[in-house]
Amino acid sequence: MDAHVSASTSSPATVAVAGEDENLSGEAERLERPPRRQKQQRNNYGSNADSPDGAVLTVPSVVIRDSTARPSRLSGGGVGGGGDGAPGPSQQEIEEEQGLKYGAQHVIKLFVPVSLCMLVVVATINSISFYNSTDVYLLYTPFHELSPEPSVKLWNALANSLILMSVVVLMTILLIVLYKKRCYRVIHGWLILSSFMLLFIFTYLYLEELLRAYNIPMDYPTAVLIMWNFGVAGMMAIHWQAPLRLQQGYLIFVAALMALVFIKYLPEWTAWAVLAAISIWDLIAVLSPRGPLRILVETAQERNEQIFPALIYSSTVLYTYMGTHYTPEQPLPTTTSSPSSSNSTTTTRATQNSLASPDPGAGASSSSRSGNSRHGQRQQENNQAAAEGMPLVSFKNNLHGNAEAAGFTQEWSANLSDRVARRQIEVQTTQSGNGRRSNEYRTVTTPNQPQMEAQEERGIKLGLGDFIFYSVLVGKASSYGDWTTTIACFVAILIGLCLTLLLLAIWRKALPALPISITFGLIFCFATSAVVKPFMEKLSAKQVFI
Amino acid sequence: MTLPEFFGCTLLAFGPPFSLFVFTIANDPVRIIILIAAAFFWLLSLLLSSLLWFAVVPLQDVLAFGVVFSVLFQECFRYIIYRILRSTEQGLHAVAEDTRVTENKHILAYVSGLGFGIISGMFALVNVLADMAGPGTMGLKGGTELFFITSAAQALAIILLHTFWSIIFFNAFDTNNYLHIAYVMGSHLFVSLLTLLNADAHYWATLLPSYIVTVLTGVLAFKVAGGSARSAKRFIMCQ
Amino acid sequence: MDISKAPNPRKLQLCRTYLMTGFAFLPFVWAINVCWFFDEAFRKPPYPEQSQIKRYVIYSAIGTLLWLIALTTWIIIFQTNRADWGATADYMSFIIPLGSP
Amino acid sequence: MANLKTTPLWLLLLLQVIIVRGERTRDTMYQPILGASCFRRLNGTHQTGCSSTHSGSVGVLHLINYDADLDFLLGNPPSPPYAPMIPPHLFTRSNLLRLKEAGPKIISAVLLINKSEKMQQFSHELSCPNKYSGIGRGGNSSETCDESNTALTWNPWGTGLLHEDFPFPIYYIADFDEILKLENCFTKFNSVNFDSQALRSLCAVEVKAFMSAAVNSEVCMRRTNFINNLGGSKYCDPLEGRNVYATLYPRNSSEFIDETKLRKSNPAEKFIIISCRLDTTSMFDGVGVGAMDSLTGLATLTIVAHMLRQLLPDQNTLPDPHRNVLFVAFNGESYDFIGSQRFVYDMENLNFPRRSAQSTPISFENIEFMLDIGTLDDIRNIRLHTLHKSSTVAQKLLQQLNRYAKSSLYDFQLNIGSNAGYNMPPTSAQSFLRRDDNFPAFILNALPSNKYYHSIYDDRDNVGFMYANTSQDYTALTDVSDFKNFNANSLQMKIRNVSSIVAMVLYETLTGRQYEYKDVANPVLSDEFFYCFLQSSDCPLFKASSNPDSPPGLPLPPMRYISVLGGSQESSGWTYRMLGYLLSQPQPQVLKENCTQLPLFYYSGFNGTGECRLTTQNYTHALSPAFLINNYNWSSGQYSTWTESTWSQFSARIFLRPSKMHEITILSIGIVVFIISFCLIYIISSRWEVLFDDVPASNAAFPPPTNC
Repeated sequence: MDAHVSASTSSPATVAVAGEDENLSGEAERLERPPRRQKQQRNNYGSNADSPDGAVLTVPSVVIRDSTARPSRLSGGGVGGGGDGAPGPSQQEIEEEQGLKYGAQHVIKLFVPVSLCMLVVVATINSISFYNSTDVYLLYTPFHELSPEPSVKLWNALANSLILMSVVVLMTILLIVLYKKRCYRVIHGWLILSSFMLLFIFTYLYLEELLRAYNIPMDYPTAVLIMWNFGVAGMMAIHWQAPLRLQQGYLIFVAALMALVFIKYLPEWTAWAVLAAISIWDLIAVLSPRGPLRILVETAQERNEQIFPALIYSSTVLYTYMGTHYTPEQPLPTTTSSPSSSNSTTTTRATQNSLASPDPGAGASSSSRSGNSRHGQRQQENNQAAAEGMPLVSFKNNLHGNAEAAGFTQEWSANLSDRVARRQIEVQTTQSGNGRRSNEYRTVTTPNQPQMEAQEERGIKLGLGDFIFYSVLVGKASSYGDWTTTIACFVAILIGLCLTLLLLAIWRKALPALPISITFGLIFCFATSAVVKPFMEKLSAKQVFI
Repeated sequence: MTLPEFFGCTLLAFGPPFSLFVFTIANDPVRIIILIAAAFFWLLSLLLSSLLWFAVVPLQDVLAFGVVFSVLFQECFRYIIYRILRSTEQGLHAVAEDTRVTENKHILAYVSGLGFGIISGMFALVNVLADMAGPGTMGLKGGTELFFITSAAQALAIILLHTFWSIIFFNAFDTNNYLHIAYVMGSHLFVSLLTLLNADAHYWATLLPSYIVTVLTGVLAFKVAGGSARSAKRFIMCQ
Repeated sequence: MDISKAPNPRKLQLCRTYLMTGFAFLPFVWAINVCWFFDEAFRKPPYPEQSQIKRYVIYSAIGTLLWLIALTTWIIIFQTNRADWGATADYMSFIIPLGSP
Repeated sequence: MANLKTTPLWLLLLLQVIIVRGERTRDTMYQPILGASCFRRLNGTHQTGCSSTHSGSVGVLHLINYDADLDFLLGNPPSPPYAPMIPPHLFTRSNLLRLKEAGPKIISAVLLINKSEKMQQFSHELSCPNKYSGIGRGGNSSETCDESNTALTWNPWGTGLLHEDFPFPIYYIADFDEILKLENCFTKFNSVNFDSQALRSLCAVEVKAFMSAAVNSEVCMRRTNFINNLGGSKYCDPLEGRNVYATLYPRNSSEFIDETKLRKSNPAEKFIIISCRLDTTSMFDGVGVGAMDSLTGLATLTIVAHMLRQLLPDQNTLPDPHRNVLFVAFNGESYDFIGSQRFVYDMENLNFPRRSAQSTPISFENIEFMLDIGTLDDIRNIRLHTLHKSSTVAQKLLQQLNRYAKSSLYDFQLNIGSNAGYNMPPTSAQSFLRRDDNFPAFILNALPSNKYYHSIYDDRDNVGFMYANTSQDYTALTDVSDFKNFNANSLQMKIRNVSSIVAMVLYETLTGRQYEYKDVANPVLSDEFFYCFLQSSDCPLFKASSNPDSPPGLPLPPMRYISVLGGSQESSGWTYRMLGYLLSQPQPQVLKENCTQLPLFYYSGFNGTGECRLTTQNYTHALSPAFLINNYNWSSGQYSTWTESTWSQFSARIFLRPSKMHEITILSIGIVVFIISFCLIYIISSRWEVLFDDVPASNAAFPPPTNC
């Protein structure tokens, strides 16, 4: 058992890399280009069929994605330049607001799965007593806190958490090395093995304890069939292709299982110590200039790679949107002939000019810089990141729960066309029913609509690390049998998550996700169970409402 | 197992807030976030008040003391969240999916009020509900079997009251209407202190007045939010 | 992934793979297949691969149904006769209930 | 960072320190009831005892004062299920079977309340204890006695409820305060008006005593031994304990441990077995000291051993220096002679004593005869039971016994009757006779007069024991005329007499000379003995017979139910020490620090100043051979197959059970409120701009948020 547990604890640690958003599969993207044409023909958009493809093909060449290019662009735009003095800041604001807006949306898109995960854990803790009592211990926690002395327990907990943390750190470094050395097979094998373990062994354990808790008889053929189906479908969903909802469901369940394992096998104080320690490690690993996770993600971006699909939760927002380039040979009339109110065409032109101008410079700068392939990739990266138009929430994570937002920062330091892009995204999203918008917004970029194509699905990704440790916190809190504590922890963690995302939007620099939430969670957990609980119990016993 | 009791009380206390949430909050991420933020602030206020209660050992059995101060703390935090929301209005206006959130100031008030109400209702009731799921009911050592249903009803009243109070309160600060502020504080104090009577099972003495207050506050909030008898009539007439 | 945006051959291939996988005693995979490709098979405007997909989906549906029936009958049989079967039932059991024969 | 890391821990410290003041609502809803529960035992073919449902059995309290109250419950009661509170005198077989027939729908639990005023008898053992495991009463009948003929049964008052299976838990409440709680709750809520009970909330009790095992030992052992998944679960354990044996003289026939060689007994050795039974049992967990049904026998054995130790000279001076006396206290005899069956089994396989004892095994050839001390309910009519009238040993023994019993010198004024034939009392000797009915086994057994055989009421009142607490020396014999101011027919004196007689007979048998001293057993010893076993293990005798450094016993009588592996083996442990102390020879020359290896043992002794003694006592394993033999036929009845089910907890609590109407009202209120609010709010939210008409016009135009 220990062996399994150890393996599985280490394994999600390997999900350090969180690449750019097309994590689901690169091939998916490649395969999706043809249908664009098809679709377009079906929808017979105003623009001709080839331009989008050409567009996509020219994506690499469109490399002016540096904020450095911005003044040139401003000067470049003739009419647009004049018009740009005012729009500049306004666009600045727009950018802000889009960031926050999608922030808002995606905060919710994170809230739901996180809450679900917590729900599973709390329900299990309260219904299956097996997960409530620690009798077997992990390999990593040699001190079992058996003495009644608080001081002894304290140093036991600290020692345990130190050991555990060092294991985690080692795993991370090992992963970095593997990744630098491009041993993808090893890493993938690792991931598959660990998810296999979770999906089969721990699910088996879970099923057994569930049935035992309710004293339900079951025969082996049925049990084996259930396990086999559940496990294989899970492997397919996580490592291959399956409906998104299914994949999300599996990931949530796996995270919940993992959290339950921690709750079950960590001694009481150690669990709290580990929570504290891990959030600190989180800070270090992300914020320190040579933090391992930062290194990881940076390499990932240099290589322009997708992350490992396993154990990264991705909630998908559908953006019908394509790259933000504008091919000069494309005749303007197509846009003017686009279905839009005539009064908006002026603004349209302005935007188009402002859009049209950079591209030559772009080509130049790209050719000039073509030598530096690394940089080129990076910028292409930016471009893609921009294309995702999903900046704020696309921060990533590994099991240590490191909110990694390198990609995000780049996206945010991206330049005007990104913003225009985002404005377009926004328009599109509003049309695709994600929200209601007033008409004046729509007019601005109507002309670009024809060019906007369904690209592959984009979404926020949150490493299961957060899920797991949030759930551990809440589960631990609920294991004391007091619901007010549980609720307090829950609210505190969600608020922490909100704050993290907010700071992410404001500071535009990589921030870890755990520290704020976990700190809030811990403070509220202990404060509630120590101070608030007696008060509330006194009140509710006397039926006094405040 | 008196699960029926459990579900009955749960639906009674949290059914209306739930439907409010479903129909008015759930579609707008910004509102959800504001709701949770409000809940968080209420938690802070509760934490402070219970710290006070905890610190002042001699008065720990005098609940009135704790109640009064927690009411004050809650109103303080209501004010704080008011300031915060108003100061971030610009941002919100930009962020909001659905601009009514900002253009109709009452929605902010309503959402945060609901947040206050739901969390306070939960804190007051959730442990009682958990105990309700057992095989027994109240009344073995004192206490009547009305305990649960009355608790649930009271909780519902409190949840609604918090919502109304926030609407009135926010608007009052917008329009410097100190009367309304006083009313909010007063009614909150009144209701909370009134529930002290529950200890002696004077349920009608507490429930009736607090529901009357709820209705009054509701009407006031309705007016404040721009409703009027005429509009109500139009509404009912379905025009 | 979002199936609606995958190219048709891809869809067909996926659907087929799911069907084939299902034969390894994996009715759940069949069920997924049905739910996943139902719209593709029956709701979408026709396209060349659709007939194939439709057939696969129907096969999967039948398979799922058969498995469901078989499993439920087996479970009913087992639960009703567990006490009578004695030792064999015990050796077959994943969870033997406490306090009952 | 560092302090941020440690803050939660300090907060946790704070949390540990704080005693939570506020009480949860459930504390006011529930009130725990302390008591002892009946539990489930299984044998090769049946399950006996009782079990609650998995989540605990809930029943409305109903006090039973007369049989009429039962009729009320069993007629058609207003709001079943009920939990009748039954006083002992109504806890009869007929009543219990009626309740059982009513089924768990009507009767979900039974509370036995300790109001024993009207109680005449209370024994739930079979009227023929260990009915099927004896030699049978001759002919082809396998039963030890004839239940139809109460004159010939060994427990005429037995109802046999101990061997019934009940679908509901039975909970015994001894403490009067707890009983008062129950009765107050009943009178306050239930007994107001029985007809309108269905409309009221009633005082109900929830008993949790869920038993894991089911069907019979075979099934539950199979399930226990079959690991069918990761965490194998335990269903039942075999009843298991330790026999205590000790020899009068240390044996000097040691053997070298050589696993390869077959063990051989030493034919020269001759043993006289004096045996009795160590354990008792009752229906409820942890209650029942078995004062009369088994403790008198153990007392006699102990005192006989002590007296012989005091009387007899060195073994070499005996006419036959190879003769020795083997005292054995068998454990688990209440459950088909577990201890003696195992003893016999070991002897057959030359496995007694075990190799680890490093002495030659004892075989049946070594045994001269066996004197088994059964139940001594009534000292005045003890009888010596033999299987064959013609047994000369028996006649000699009887004649000797009576000589001393009637001797004017001691004036015991007893008469030991005799009884030959197959109708033997249910004692350990049965196991020996069952193997070979020519085995010279004789049973000292009184006519059954114990109305509380194997029950919770077989306590010191039943034997009329009063602790004199004369802190006099009990280690020395006393003159026959010295009563130590005990009443002549007090328990202590009775035991003194009977044990003196037995000891004298053994003295004569061993030395060949009549016993004509005036020294007899010391009544103080029996006084101390009964105090230890009936009232408190923290007693002078146990103190004296344990190591000075070892902690004192609990202020409770030792548990004398055999229980299972890992269960409390208190009684065997104390008996082991006590026999060892009373049978051992002091070794003044050995220093304390050298006195660590058995057979040397360091006792604190009578006056607490430690002394080193050469001991002879030891344990043997009392686990039925049925659990050793591979694929043993469980229904064969050859060996005891008793197992005890495992359980997670025993608990009972009273509370108010709401009436159906109350529940339904609340539920419907909730549902109605919810639905109304749901619709109302939907309408409002869909047409809210109508309601609030003076919102800015720009907004009024907007469509409302639709729930997607």
